[in-house]
Amino acid sequence: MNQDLPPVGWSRDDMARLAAIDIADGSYVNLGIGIPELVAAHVPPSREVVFHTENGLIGVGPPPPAGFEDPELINAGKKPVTALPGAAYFHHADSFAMIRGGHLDVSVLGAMQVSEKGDLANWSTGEPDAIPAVGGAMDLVAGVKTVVVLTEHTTKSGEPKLLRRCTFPLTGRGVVRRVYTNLAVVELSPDGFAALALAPGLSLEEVRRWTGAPLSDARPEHVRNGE
Amino acid sequence: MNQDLPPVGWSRDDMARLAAIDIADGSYVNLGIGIPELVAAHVPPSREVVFHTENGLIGVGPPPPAGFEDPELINAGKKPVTALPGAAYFHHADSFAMIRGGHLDVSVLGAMQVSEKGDLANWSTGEPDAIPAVGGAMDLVAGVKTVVVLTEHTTKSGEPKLLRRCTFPLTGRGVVRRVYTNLAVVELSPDGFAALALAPGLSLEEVRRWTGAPLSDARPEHVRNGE
Amino acid sequence: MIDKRVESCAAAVADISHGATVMIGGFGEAGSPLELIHALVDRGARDLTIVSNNTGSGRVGLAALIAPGRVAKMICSYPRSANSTVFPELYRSGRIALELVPQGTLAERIRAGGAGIPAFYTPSAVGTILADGKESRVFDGREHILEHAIRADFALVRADRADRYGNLTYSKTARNFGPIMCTAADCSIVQVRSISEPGEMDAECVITPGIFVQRVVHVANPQQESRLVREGVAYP
Amino acid sequence: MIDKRVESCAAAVADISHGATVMIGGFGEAGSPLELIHALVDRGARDLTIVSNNTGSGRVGLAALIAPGRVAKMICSYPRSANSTVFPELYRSGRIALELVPQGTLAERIRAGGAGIPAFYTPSAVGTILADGKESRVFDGREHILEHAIRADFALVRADRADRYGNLTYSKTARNFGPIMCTAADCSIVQVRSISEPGEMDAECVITPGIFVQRVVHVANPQQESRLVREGVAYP
Repeated sequence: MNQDLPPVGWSRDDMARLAAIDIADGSYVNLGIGIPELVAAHVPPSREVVFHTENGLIGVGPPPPAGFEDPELINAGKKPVTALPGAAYFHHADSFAMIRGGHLDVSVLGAMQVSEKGDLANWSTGEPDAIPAVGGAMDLVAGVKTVVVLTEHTTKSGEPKLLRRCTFPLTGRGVVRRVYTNLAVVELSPDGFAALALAPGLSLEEVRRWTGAPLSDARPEHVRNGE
Repeated sequence: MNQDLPPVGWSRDDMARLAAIDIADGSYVNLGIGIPELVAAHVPPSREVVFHTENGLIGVGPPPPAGFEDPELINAGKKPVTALPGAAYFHHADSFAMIRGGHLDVSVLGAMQVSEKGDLANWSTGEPDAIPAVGGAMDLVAGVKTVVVLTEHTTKSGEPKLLRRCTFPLTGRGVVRRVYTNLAVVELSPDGFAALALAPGLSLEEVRRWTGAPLSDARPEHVRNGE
Repeated sequence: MIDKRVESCAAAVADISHGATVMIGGFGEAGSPLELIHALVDRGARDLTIVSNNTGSGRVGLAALIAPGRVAKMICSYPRSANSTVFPELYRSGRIALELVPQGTLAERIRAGGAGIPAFYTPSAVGTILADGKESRVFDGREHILEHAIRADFALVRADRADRYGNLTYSKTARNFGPIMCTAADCSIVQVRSISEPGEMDAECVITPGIFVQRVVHVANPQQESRLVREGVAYP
Repeated sequence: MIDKRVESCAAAVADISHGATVMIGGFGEAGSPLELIHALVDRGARDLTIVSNNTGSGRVGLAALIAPGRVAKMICSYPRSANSTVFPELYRSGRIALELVPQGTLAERIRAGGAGIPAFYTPSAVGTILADGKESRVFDGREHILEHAIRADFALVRADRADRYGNLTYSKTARNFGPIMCTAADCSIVQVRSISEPGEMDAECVITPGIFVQRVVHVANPQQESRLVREGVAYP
């Protein structure tokens, strides 16, 4: 086992579950492409959360059973979905009126980098031969009331994604409220990153080792003491 | 008979018929409140013209028979109308996107005054105790491809409505293309008002007498000679 | 479970307070939420700013709200219409302020308010007194003026059907300002003729998705404003 | 009689010439007017500016238009997607220009183009490199950037049903950019699966009123882009 790689920590489903638990009953939520898509499956059954996809549907349901895919019923990741009772279709200008106009409660996005000021970089490495592709991310971070990030704590090679400053081109400045990683749940406080919870078996020191900026301790007292 | 009042000339239906004849087959047309509403009934049967009302309907049909009025199916003048096969309803922002975006071919409006530069005044006398009410007129003149006016040539007391300069507050500057009055059909040429046709029995001199600006003669040669 | 239904018009408007900005749907009587407006009259809130295309007629609906001096300011395009006497009286005696806005600019400002667009340029009203004092700018050789978004604390709207999510359909030209006003208010309150089960409304035909609606009130048999005016009814 | 039906895709695109700006609907394959795009490939017009959310996939549809170098410039939000290799190749070798626009700004710029709004302010992209060189202005304490309308000579759109007036309905999320693109082009060309008689479409549920549409082509059995890509088909 490679000593220079970060611990495994939570699974992607664990991360999605933690994010889902923080979404209030009755919320309108947009899920980004990738790990964020897992959140829908983890909403507690006692709550009703309505999912929006920017390509023109609110009331997104689970994926259809195999063989029942409709190429004209897809989500922003271009994967087949279903529409729940109470759903509505609309065109792109109306869809982004919802987003930009502040009507959505939560946007769950993936990230390449997050800075301690809440800056988000999730669309381009800025490398000269990269094909830049932004999609709706800049609109989501500019318009949705609460923006949270669901991402591995580091890159595959162990580079931290939580940094003092993003080195990749930004998606938005000071927009991220909370980050759910495989190692920790991290809040963006006025003083920077603050750990709200750690994956089982991990110490704050261990998580700090894989974090590219100071990480304060915002865990409840009893959890801290029990460490 | 009062010598100081202008001749009667064309009837309102005559005026509406003249305006209707100039509307090309397949046009999309908005009719203002008042005399312009008469135009719909005079479209030649060989042509199909689609009428728009800014309160959210395209494909406006004739008034319903008595007893079949629907208070939720009205035109901009708040009179009951019908919807023809092929009609569509939409909200106010979409309706004015049609208007402002240049999608309508013809706007037929009433007027208080028209200047020889094509300025239109049709919403306020500017008197201190007048209740100003503008409606959609300023949007129509700013957005519709061709704006024509249907109005009596003078006020009831004989004051000319076609003037060198409007004295009432403007609806728009340089917007009117053609004016259909009870005395004449008048085009707005680069040199000002030009008569295209006169009501039966009237001479150009007579019409000029009731016009508050120079009126040139743009009638076809054979009509002029036959005068 | 999401359920935006509220048991009465009174309950729906119970937190509209003095000084609130309230959008009220309707073009004339078509789409005017008469029962919600009357509940607001009963509620007694003062110093209101009302955004609505007209100013009501007779002594019911919006006119009944204006009559007792509850409205400090009207933002509208057409405050003068048949049987409209309440607003003109107050306006002439200086007891109500008026911001007159061309109808298309009014609609676009409301739409902008709901869409997170703080300001936009429009050719409407250029060269008129309604452009006086406004910033102007030439695009593509043509003058335009800068107009700002309008938002409100509340919107009172009448639609035709709703479900518990607040999805709405409208009836014919009663749609008018309803859909855009629902998007531009912090709290949009809608009265509807009938309530559907979720899924009964065709998702392709929903005009206002429920995300834009906060409260729904079932008013099965709304009164017809023109009839009340004809009968000389005054509210309350 | 108004009848906007045209007998074939080829006839519908016959006047799209070199240098034209063309909007192409669709979000991925959903709503992409494959048959119209292929007719445009056949037509041979060069130096096109294409406005479309994506850049196509495989060697069919939009990718088949880009591959032979017909497109001088793409205005889009997401030129990189699964099976998208044609655009990246040309872009890396400097043979195609790219104007990258956030998706919501792209939609709003198109909507503005259709609505006669030359420019508007938006908070999207503030503080990012996509705001570089753009005018900015503070409204209500928050920075916004000025964005300009986009218009096109032609729009190619896929809808579900049409009547001879050009009234349209769409299918599910294939609606996406179609309705706004129809409003923003001088000539909007729409392929549909079926044609209705006037009045068969519910006037309450028409999504694009015919006034925004100039030509309608009946393509009863459109090909499915993802299937062609899977099968390795290259057009022509």
